[in-house]
Amino acid sequence: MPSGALLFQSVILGLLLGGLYALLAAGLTLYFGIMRVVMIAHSAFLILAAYLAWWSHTELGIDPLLSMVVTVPLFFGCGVLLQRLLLARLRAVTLTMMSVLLTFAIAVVVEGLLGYVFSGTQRRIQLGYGSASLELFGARIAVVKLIAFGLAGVALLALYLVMKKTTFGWALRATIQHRDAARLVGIDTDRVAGFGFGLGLATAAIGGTALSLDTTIYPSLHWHWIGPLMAIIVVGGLGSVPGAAAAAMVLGLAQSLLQIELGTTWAQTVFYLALFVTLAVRPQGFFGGRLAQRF
Amino acid sequence: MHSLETVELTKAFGGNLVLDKTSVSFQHGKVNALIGPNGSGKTTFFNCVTGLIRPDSGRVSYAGADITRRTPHAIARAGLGRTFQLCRVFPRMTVLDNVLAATRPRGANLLRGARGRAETDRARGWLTKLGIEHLAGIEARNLSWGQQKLLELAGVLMSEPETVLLDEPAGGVNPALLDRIGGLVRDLNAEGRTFVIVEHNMDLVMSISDHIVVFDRGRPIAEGPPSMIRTDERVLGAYLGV
Amino acid sequence: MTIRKTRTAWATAVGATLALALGACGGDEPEQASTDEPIVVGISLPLTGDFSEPGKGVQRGYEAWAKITNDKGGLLGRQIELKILDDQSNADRVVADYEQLIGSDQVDIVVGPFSTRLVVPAARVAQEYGMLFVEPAGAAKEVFEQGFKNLFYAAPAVANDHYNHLAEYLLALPAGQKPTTVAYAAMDDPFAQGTAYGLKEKLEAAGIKTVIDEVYPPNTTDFSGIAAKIATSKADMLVGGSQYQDGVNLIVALQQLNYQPKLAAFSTAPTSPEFAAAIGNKTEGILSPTGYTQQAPYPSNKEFVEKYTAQFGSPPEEDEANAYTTGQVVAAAVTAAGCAEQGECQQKLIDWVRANEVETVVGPLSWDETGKPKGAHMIQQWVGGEIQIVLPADAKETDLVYPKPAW
Amino acid sequence: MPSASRAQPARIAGGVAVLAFAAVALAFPSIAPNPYILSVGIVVLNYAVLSTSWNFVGGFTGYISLGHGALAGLGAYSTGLLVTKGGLPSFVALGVGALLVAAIAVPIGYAALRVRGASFVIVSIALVLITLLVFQSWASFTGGSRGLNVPRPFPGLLRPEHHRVFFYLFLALLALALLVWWLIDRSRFGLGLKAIREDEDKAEALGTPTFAYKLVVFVVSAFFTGLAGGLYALWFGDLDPIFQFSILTGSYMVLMALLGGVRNLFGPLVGALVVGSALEYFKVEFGNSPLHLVATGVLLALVVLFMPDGVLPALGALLRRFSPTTDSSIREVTAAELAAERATIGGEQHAQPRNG
Repeated sequence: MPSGALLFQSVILGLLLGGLYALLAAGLTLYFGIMRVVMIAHSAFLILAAYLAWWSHTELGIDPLLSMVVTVPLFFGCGVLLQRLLLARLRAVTLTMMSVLLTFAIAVVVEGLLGYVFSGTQRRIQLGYGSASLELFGARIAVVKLIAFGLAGVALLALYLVMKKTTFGWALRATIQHRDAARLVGIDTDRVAGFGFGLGLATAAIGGTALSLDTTIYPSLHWHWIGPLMAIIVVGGLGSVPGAAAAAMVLGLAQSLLQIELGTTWAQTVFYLALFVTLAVRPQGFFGGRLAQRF
Repeated sequence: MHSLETVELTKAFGGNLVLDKTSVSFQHGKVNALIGPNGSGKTTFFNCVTGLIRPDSGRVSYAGADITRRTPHAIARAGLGRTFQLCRVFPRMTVLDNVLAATRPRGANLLRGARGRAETDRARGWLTKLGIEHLAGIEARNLSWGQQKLLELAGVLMSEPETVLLDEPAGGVNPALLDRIGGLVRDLNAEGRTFVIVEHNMDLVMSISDHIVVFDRGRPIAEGPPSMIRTDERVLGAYLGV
Repeated sequence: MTIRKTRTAWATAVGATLALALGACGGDEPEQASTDEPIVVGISLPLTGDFSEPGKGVQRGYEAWAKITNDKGGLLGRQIELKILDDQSNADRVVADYEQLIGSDQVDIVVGPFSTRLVVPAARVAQEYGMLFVEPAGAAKEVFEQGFKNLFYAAPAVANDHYNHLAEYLLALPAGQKPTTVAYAAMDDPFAQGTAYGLKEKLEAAGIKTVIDEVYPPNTTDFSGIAAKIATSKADMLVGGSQYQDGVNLIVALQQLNYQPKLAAFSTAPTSPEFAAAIGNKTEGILSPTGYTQQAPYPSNKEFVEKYTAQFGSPPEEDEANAYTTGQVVAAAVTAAGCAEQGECQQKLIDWVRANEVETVVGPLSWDETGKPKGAHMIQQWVGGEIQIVLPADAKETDLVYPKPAW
Repeated sequence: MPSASRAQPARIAGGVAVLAFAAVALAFPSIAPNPYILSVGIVVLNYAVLSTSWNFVGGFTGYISLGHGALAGLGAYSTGLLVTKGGLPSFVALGVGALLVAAIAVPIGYAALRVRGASFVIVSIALVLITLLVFQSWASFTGGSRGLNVPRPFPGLLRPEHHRVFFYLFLALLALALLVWWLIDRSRFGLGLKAIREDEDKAEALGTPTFAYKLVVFVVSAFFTGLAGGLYALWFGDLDPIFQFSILTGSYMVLMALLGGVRNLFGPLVGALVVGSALEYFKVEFGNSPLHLVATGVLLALVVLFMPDGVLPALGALLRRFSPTTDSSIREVTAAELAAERATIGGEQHAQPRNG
């Protein structure tokens, strides 16, 4: 039986991890909502952002957080182009399958380019405050993890506000709910879809920067992220951002707690178990999500 | 006597109620028509009956058996064949294969050649009956709209359903073809097949159907023989919105 | 010229496979190596992937050996030419690579890749082509349980013996000071895990309690879970069976949790030049076994350190030294056997190495019938911001600091 | 479907090509200049078997799996473990192992195929990641990251001989897979599967038990993939989870199949010959570099975007456009038919019974 201290420590770690998962899953959900596309390349861009943060820190000596000034708008642009130039070309009949293949291909390309430019060597940002930590009721919280969590939280909040409070957000939600209807009320759904993708990819930029603060990165790392993320959006009920966030928190916590008994790798299997169970028992997901049936 | 009937069938999409406790029964061995203004829930009704959509509540029974929760293919095998509103064929398969795909092999037969003599003859038979036998070797996507309609019909008939549900068979076809379909329905009905037809073309409906059910806002508002329906002002109301 | 050979070979292969050019094949018999030709030494190394850091080190070691030997006129009057392929730290590639080097490129000698995981499959290929296989990195005991007849490990000791001196030291401590609880965390890699478990056996035998025993796969990056367990266990001593990055990550994660053991020992990582910077210079007191030190008194070592430093601008580390040692062993065998090409010559080389002792930069080496070297590793410790030999007593540069200061 | 409307000369040409390939394949071990080239030949054959096995699902049902790499890995490991831990004779283990993979495929298929569309792909990817995790973590049983060493079935043989034997074994397996694919292709079962690929709802409405069909063909595919993986294990001897359960293996299968054309019996084979040879060639010429990934990705994207039916079919169509004899003339034909059609209708009008 693990000690209370260890349990508490794990809960903290779990929540910190869940926050990041939630942000990234939100991005994936956005894509799916807009185009019924499962964006395999999401986590590849995540790692790309992490590398850019690492690079700007080691080569230019600026704090990784500042790299977002460039990466966020850059990724937004990439997202728009990605949707308008590539995904929009696919035939509606085979969209689901082919879009997965296409985004998969993109992910592989990104991974390859990263490997080519930065080599397969594992990289890690060496920050002055890298090993600093705060004390909280006997548990230790690493400053970098806290910053990462903060980033994720802020980004999620911003995303929420954009969706709920802005006209663009309104148009986006309309497009997600019923594309044709949205078109009828005069929304340029193509443009909205493009921007929606940009928004999703921008979250990847933020997530990647957060990630780079405290993890070792290497080109093929994105596979270790896309798996859990896909599980999260399915469990959360496809297309439902709150669902994804909830699932992210629950599964993140579960993973961190299971680590105590099972160790790091076995703990990760919880995501895939959840995925299989969900599909076998309740394909529409456990946290609502109207679109799931059509998936 | 009744073969296909529904009891309090209800289906809602999001907020709006498309089928509202719909109880209808169709006459066995007759040509039944299902009419009503756009959005009155005719197609949804078809989809619920054939299992493509799960109704929220209510029952569907066919020949005495409850088929409400069965899978579409089980319902089809129970004897209910259907066509689709925007007609659906297998675009990248030849006309002949389109029809052959409607056979239902079981067990060892599954591994027998798809173009067995018996089947092929039957398939060609239907193609001939519908006048598109000469297109047998062509991929369906290369057919004209009307030809595709006929092909879809041939496919359904190949599966030998007791009851055929046609969703707007006259949709977007030229008058000549229209008459031909009408005649075909009559012939097949004479051979003992039951028909349920959703159709907007009143001439066709009035000319071929024995029994008409009128839908409005997801529930039947009138039913009876054409002669009666013609003069029913509720129907006129529904259509003209008076 | 090997390139051209593979090209034609390829024309054949692709042609044949694609059923295009049936006629293009034949006429590819390997030319006999005549004495004015260089001795081509084939190597497959992990220049990308999990093991790319040490892999590059090994590569520098081999390059240094080739250069130094060639400057002195080569072997048997023939220059040495290295043919290095990248196996991406991947067992499948490593086999394909040696298959290509031996079968297609017709190299005269093959030497080992890096990391035990890759050594075993590679050695099997070499064995089945009857080639001598001296290797700088297959340190785990599994390697010597495969019944290889052609394999020799060019380093003082196998992984499980790396900590022998430390074990002796700890067990000699008075009861009061002796650590009572130990936490082990090892990469699931024959070498890394071998070092940690070698020490584990000895300490457990002496009744020192194991409180944590974690094994993680090579691609693990998130160590917060493992660290949390170790930290909360408050073990007196920590032993890490690490390669490089995993060791760094684990240490940082532990420092984040402010875990302060009396003793912390990690394999490989602490000896790497980037180590100190990587963990923010909080290195004080960290222990590490090493098979090599630049200060080692052996004659060939002075030359090695000088010329290596001249060539690469920084003194050699352990990986480089092991590769260089491998080269020295091969050179000795070739000179003694008077031949270096595929065929019966290889057996001569094997027999010679089996029967003789070789003077190397890590001291005189000789091998038992399984190819296992007979020796032990030194223990180094970070003291006053630099890593120094602390054990064994006769080789030490400074005294072992125990318990270690906080990091 | 080419088989339906292919002109006679094309068919003959095809037959000749097949025979030519068979001849070259059988002769390859004796014309291969050195053992390395022979081993490359085996690797390429292995790809061919894998992508053909993949095409049981991809080609017939149109469901795209990126996870067949995992099935191959499972085949390899189950074979290896049955030999080392179970003490079975190598080739018995191979068969049993493949059956095990097929059995594992049932629950996977159940979860993945019930819901339509991308969830299948998601599960297939997840399959690779989860198997990698399990086979790395469960070190006590699988050997973990240290890998598993599978004893050679023919210990006596020298390496070149060993290659020769396995080359023919892989060739035989390829022939078997192709035969079964062909049998299904011409069967009523196959017709049902293609109906699913074309329009799943429609097929269902016509009375085809689509879920059962998909599940069965998925299991068959898994079986052959398992066989290929197992045979590879027996040939190669050293299994490492990182490679056995690599997402890349799956994507190579997809690329090869799509490239060659998923609707053709020999499409995946041709794709494998092209891609497989290219992969090894570039490795020899330019060494390993991450650019392989880039090339794979770009190629895949291009195929998906511009020639989802495969490059070779696309080229074929291009060629046919220039030769009048073959079925490129479908359109003109239909045009003619349409005219005839209208005529007949016009003619029949009077014959129509007018009731109402």
